[in-house]
Amino acid sequence: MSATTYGWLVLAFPLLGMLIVSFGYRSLPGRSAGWIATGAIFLAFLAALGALISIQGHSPAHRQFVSSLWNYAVTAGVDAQMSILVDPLSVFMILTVTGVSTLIHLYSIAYVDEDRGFARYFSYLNFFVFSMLLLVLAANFLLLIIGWAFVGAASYLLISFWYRRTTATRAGIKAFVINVLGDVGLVLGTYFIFKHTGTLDLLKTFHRARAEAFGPVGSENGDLIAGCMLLLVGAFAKSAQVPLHTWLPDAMEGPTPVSALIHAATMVTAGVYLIARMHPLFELAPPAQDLGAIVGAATLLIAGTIGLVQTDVKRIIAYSTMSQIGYMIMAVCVGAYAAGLFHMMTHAFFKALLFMAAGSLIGAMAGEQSLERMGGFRRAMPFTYGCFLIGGLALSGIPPFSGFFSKDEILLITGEQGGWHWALYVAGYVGAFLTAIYTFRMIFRAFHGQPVPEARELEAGHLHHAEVPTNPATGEEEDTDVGFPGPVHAIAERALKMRVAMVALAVGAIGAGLLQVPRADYVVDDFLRPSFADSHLYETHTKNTLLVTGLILGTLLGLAGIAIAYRVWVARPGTAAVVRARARPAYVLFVNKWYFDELIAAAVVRPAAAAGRFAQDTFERVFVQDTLVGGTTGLIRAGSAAVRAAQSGFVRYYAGLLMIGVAGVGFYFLLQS
Amino acid sequence: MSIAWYLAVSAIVFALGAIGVITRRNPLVVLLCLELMLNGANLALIAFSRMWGNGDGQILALVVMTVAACEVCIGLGMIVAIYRRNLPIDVDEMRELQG
Amino acid sequence: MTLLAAAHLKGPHVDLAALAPLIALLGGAVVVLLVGLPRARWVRSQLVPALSLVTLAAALGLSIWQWNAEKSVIAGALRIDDLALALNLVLITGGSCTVLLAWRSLAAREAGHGEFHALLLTSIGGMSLLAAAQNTVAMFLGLELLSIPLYVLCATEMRREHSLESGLKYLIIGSVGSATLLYGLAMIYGATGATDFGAIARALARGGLASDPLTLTGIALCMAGLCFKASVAPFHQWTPDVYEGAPTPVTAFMAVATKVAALGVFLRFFDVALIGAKGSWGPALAVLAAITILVGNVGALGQSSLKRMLAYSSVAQAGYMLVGVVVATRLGAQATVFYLAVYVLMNMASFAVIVARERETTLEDSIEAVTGLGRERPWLAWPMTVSMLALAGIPATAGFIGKFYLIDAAVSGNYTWLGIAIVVGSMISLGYYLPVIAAMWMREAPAGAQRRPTAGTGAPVPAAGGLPALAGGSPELDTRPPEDGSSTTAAGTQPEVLFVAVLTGAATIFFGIFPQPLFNLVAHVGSVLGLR
Amino acid sequence: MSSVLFFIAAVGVISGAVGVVILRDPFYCVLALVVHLISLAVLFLLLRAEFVAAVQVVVYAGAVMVLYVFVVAYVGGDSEAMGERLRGPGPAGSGLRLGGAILGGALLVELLIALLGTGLSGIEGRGAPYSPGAQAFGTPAYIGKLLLTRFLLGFEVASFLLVIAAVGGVVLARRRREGGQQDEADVLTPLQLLRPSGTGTMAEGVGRRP
Amino acid sequence: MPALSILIWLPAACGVLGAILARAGGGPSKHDRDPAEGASEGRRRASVPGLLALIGSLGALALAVGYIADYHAGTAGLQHVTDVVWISELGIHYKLGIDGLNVFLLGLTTLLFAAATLAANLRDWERPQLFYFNFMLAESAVLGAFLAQDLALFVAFFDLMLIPFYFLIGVWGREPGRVKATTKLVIYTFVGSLLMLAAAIATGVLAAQRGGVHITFVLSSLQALPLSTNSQEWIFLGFAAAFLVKMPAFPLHGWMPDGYRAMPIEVLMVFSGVLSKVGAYGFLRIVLPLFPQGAAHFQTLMLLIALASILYGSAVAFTQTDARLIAGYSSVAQLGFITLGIFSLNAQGNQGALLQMFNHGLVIAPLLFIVALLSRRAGGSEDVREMGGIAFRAPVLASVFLIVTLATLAIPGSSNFVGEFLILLGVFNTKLLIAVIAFSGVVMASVYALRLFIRAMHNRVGSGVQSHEISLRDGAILVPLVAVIVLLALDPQLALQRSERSVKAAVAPAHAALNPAPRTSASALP
Repeated sequence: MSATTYGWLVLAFPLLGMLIVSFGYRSLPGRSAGWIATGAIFLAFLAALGALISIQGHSPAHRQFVSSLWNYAVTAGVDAQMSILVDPLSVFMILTVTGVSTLIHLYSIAYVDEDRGFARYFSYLNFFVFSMLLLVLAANFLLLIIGWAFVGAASYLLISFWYRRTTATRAGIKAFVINVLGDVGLVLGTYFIFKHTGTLDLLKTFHRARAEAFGPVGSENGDLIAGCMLLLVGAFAKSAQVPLHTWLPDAMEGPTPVSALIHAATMVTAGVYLIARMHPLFELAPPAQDLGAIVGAATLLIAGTIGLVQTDVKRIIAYSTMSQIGYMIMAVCVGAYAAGLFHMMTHAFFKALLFMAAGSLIGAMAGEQSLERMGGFRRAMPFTYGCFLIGGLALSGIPPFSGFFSKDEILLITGEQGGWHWALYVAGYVGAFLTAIYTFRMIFRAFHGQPVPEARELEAGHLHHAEVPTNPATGEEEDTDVGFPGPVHAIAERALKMRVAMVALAVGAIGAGLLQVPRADYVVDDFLRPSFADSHLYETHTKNTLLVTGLILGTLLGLAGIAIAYRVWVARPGTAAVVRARARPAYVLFVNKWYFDELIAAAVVRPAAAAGRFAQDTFERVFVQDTLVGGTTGLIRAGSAAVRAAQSGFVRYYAGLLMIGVAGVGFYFLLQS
Repeated sequence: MSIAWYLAVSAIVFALGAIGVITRRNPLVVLLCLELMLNGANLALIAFSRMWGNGDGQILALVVMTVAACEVCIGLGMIVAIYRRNLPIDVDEMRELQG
Repeated sequence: MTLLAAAHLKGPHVDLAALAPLIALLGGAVVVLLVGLPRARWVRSQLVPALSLVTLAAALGLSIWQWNAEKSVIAGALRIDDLALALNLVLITGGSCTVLLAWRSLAAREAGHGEFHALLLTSIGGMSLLAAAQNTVAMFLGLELLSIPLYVLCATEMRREHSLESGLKYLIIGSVGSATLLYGLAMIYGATGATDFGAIARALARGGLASDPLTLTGIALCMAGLCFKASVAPFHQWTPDVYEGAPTPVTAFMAVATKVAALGVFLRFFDVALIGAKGSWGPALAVLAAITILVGNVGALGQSSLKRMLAYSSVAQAGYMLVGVVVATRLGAQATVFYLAVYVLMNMASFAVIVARERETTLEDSIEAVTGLGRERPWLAWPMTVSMLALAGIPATAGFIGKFYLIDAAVSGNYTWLGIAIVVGSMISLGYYLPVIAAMWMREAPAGAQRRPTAGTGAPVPAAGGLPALAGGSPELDTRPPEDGSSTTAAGTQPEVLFVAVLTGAATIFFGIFPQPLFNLVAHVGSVLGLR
Repeated sequence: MSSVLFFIAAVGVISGAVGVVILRDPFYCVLALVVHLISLAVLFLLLRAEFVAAVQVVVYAGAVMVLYVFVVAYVGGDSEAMGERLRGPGPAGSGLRLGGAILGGALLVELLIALLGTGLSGIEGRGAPYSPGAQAFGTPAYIGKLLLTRFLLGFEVASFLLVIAAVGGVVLARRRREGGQQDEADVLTPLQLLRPSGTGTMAEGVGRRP
Repeated sequence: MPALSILIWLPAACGVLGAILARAGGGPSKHDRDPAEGASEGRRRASVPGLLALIGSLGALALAVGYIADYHAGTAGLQHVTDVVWISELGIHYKLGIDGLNVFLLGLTTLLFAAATLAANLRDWERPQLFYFNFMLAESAVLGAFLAQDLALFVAFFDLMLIPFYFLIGVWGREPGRVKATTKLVIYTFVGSLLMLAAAIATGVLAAQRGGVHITFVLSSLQALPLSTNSQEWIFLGFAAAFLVKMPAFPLHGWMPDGYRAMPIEVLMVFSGVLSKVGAYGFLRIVLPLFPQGAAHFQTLMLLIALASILYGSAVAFTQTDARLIAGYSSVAQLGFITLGIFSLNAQGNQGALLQMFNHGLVIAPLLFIVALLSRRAGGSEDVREMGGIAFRAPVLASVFLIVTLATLAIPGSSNFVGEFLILLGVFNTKLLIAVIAFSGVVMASVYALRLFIRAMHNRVGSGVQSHEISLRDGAILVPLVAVIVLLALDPQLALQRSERSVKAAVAPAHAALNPAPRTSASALP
């Protein structure tokens, strides 16, 4: 079979799975829905492998395949077809996505086992993966946008999966709207580009871009820059870069596997993919690239600082995601495409792992997510602890874990750019340092120290249950007829499915780094090269000194971070309070997440709402009704009253008026003569 | 005397009739005033007919007289009817119909 | 009079064929009058109306027989052409409907059936005379011949002082109008020395006479007088009062027939005799038309009496039709006559319903009388609905085509702003037509108390039988005995009214969808006037 | 000589008219009108309209005025009541009277402008040349010929108009028995129609049974 | 295919037949005075006219589908033309024809009417024969308006359309204030369409005078007799007034809130789904081809009005709490988009506008029907504050509603998105700034649409809410509509390729008038 056939299959399986599950939600026996969904994704994974093999069969120069099923919207100069593009980049993406997703599905079967929305959950999940794959495989802007928006919609559905939680629905609509904002950016950017290229097809666009549709290389075309920046807006919204990141932490309202899915493999990485995919355009618009790089760097710092002070486990991981994505964005914006994507892959592994472990932990806490109430689970949940530890080390970039190689390669290439990119370089290492601290703060607080009652209970072999299930975010009572957090919570120690998934990921988290060991092998580089053949920034390794220093520096920073965390939260528990008291303003700023939510609310949400209320309560009544409608009718009524008044009923008045009329007409005629 | 004089008189009579119609409240008198207006017109007709030396005007004048007689007949009939119904004989009292 | 005409053979040649319709009408009037004398009840109340219908039928037949005639009769006093004949047809239609509506009416019995119908026929005769008049004498006479019977007819329902009041008002104001017109005619005669329209036109064409103050003032006075007859604002004020006060069948007749006659003479006098001075009277008349449209429509808003509402609406309609006169083109004349024909149908439908309700309820012509009609009497409600929609100019009714034609005429006559005025008028008019429909279909009928008790059978009840029936009625009852000894409520027992309503309603729809017959009717109207 | 006559007559005409407008008692109004009519007839004569003048005197000052007098006598009972209602501020108020006067004035001015301001030369002249004779302008023969030739229609219709007016008068002024069912009760004989117009209806009008 | 007249008059015929049969079958007789009695009588006989109406509407639907299938996309010209002289004196022809502009709107009209008739059949109506007569008459009038190829005929149908709705709202509308609402609605819309009447006649007359031919109103002939620029301009305003009021566009939507509140849901479905489109269609069919200069001259004004409608409609929609009015104001915004597309005066914008007309009708009708279902579950209230948590136990309803919601907010992947994409692309190519601002409407749409969905289906269960699955009957109405939505989402090309040529032909003159030198960028007409 040809590569594109595999591509279509990759799309078909999740879609099929979704349809089967959602239409058969009544008839499907037991938990088969979950298995069907998982199977669908697994098949997609196999198909992806097939695609990989088949494209590897071709010479590097010819590894881009486009296949179109039918004309989607071909009219008046627009040429949008139902077509997919299979090339190393997309294959790389679909492999990661399907692979990780399969494991997450597997995990979920156990995790949401008790949930009444079981079938619904899996149909959403499949739809989510389908959308992501569509996004990745799309061969033209329109389809890309469609996948893009579907991902947003799916994330909305999953985030507000427990739709009786107002917090969940609010988080969902927030995610959706911000994503729509991103869509708008994407569409507008498309317009700017389409205006010059006159085509929506990606490859044609790139080709025409090279053929100087935007003027000669180096002449920075305003429309192109505007377009690329708008594309960036889209990327930021999806990838939770400042200032469009506020939806991501709230997205933790969803079930934990969903967080894993959103953060690890899909959704948030879309932005990275977009920029990598559009690199021919971005390389013609350096200002856009720089903007992206700076925002990425800023994000990774800001997220890191916020992560330091959060107490909600999932939120901490969420912010770590933000900062990691920051690295990736920075990478693809400085031309470290392979490195960025490589980091995306490794990150997928360890981040998924972390979330799964966190899910298990939360399960043990009966839905409680606050670090404040955790502690001492080390003995109670050895497996979870192990996974958490692996994920943490990978995240903190400790060799030989995967995170170490990918992150350092990014920073290395950034550094090689020289010039002001040094700032990014430094920021990257600062971020790495912060990452290490907050990651291990989390680990130490959750697993070390005095065991909390739940931990003891678990050690005693009994899983804790809250007598009244409550919404961890607000503390308001749950109506459990919507299910989870249902009567029984799943923890890795008790569910084989979960353990399998986590082990698989752990392996990835540990070993994935070996794909790309400096000086040793460049698997990812070589694999992706065909997609970036036209790039003039693609990896070139020269400055070995920088390489070496980078490796050492990275390791040291990571270890230092861990050490500090250990000192503060294990060795001398009191220190945290002292530090907090010292750096009060900074602390307040971080705890309030740099006031981004408040800022957006004040700048956008409230004004809009106020305008709406004014329009409805005041304007509608005063202008539309009273003035336009009432005014005219009032005028006519007045006339009517006048006419009736003249109709006094006195004959003599009538005669008089008659005479006035006669006189008037006569006068007019006399004037005529 | 030149025709103009006659015409002036006719105009005066016509105007007087009009004034009467507007100011008088007794329908009988109003009818008389209508007669005045018609007569004014008649005088004008006769005068013009003299001026042009053709009889059309006089014929029209005769017709007008007939018409006047008819109107009087009807008008008086109504006044009698009103009187029979013991309604006030005053045009200002007749304003049931208005608005 | 036919005998007389025959006696003076050395007089002018009298083309009896051409005069036939007129003779039929006036002769019929005399016959009806005489037949009405005997005391036998059936003769009075059945034979007389029947005879008048026969007369009208005869006149109709003769008019159709004369169709396409181009004759100038009795030394050019009259001109029998398609305009005259077309108007005849319209008039006779209106007349026949009136006869049917008046069949059992109180008015007819108060006046005595013979007299009533004689007056009616004479009035119609006067109108057709007016429509054919070719010199000022005939014109003035026609005007009076139509007015004087109407003065009487208005007052015939004497038990209601409203009737008398309206009669007297009409008489006084009407006579003022006639006098004004007469003085105007006198002046024009003075200026041109002629009474024949043709001669006047020729005189005006000669030299600067068209701008002579004498001529112009004459025209002004004539305009005022005719505007009065057509109830054009500001000479319209008698209309609402008189219409409301007069017996409803008479109102119906006045509403439609006088308009026909007045606009007919407008066409003849202004578009033929005074065409030379068009430059000076055109704009004035246009302004009057606009004012009329506005005043009529605005005045009709929120009237509780249907007759009064229709009176105002008829004022507005007069304004519309005047547009056709103003432009003084062939198209304009045709549009006016077309609209006249339509107008007769539309109004008759609603008046028929009003008559029916007046007899069934004690609510007289107030809008409550038709409230809830849709459920209670679909066969009355539909014609009313149709006529309201048609008057408002809704498509699929003849009213729409009529307005369309008028606006077309206005625009092509370079009076686009008048076309706009028509449109604006129609907008306002919805404000009083729709409520009537709403009352009929969307509101529940008022408590059945005021409904007249049914005498059940259509059999004649003894003389005094009417009175007990009124016990416990509303105040008006003391002055309003039942329409007839045998007056009953069910429409089944006043079939003629129902017939008129349904027929005219149906015709309104029919001509709205297949207007060709009416277009054929008016096809030559413009050309016979010699307009372009 | 003719001008003297003219002035006398004109004064009569106008004063008569004024009398009609301002006199309180309808009876005097009628008399004033008679004066007006007769002097008007004189003017007609001066304008060589003998026949019209004659008709004016006979029909108008005769029959019609008699009719008026009858009615005034019949309804006269109300006249003084009417008078005081006039004296009291009527519903219309006296403002209307003033306004009416002004209006009439305006109308008069307009008419005069029109009549005298015309460019027609004839206005200033004494009229068309006139030669006395049997068939001369304005003589009965002259009028008669016109009536039976050019204006035959007018003649006929006018006659019919009189008839119908008579009928109308009858309809309006006929006495009715209360209670509505007068059809059978009241007798209408052919006589009432054969009677010359005017008088018959009058007899009815005052409610005498023939 | 049979003549178009059959398509037009079939529904009306069925309506009349139903009325007659019901009457013959002893419907409310002349003599019964008791409303209750009449009502009960109506209830017993509700089936006869109802079923006939259903047959009629389904027949029309079948015909329309046939025409769509039979349509040759290759030509811009009219197909299945019927041309009979109606009034020779006025040069009015009874000319009907199908082309790319109206072929899919026919489908929409018949589909929605069929659905609405089905919905109506599920209820008991007082005086059913009258109801269905009016309803079917309305369908005929609307179809006539869409098919008319003669200006006067179009105007006639355009005005006629309102009368049935006057009755439908006034007689069967919801208290309070049905009569007031219907009167307001009819008068308001008539003000517009009467201005259009004058403008139309002026068009015919002036064109004939300029061309020195006998007056005609046939569109094709009028197109051959262009008017002078300044007469085009004032005539344009006349038409614009009519169409904008009908849509409705801000600030001429004064009739909308009351009207929407008063209408029975079945009526509202077709009113908001179809009638608003007639206005937009009028622009495409008449204004752009006949008054290109006028359109070009007022382009900016119209674009601004459209923009105002978008922003205003969206803003009010997301503070509204009455579910109906949310739908109402959202359609103000949607129609704003359509207007925007039309007055981009280029092929892309107009293609999008046309597609969007179809989409909006397709989406708003089920949305309104769902609102009715919701209110049935929320104890009769249509206030979103009293709803909530309905999704539970009603997954099918929830998912259908979800699909409709997503389509309403034009999520990419829905054909609504393709419409908006093309519209905004068109505007982008003429007036960049306006396009950019218009995008805020897209964002707001997502807010109010989701808000409606969440407030109704999610969150805590509202007091007095009984959540239960939709019945099979309701499903039978919703599912076909949703199916069509999905079908178009998968293949919008279905509509686009049929309309493309006609749209280009319609826009060409205006586009030429706008920029005399044809541009060669993607925005210009190929």
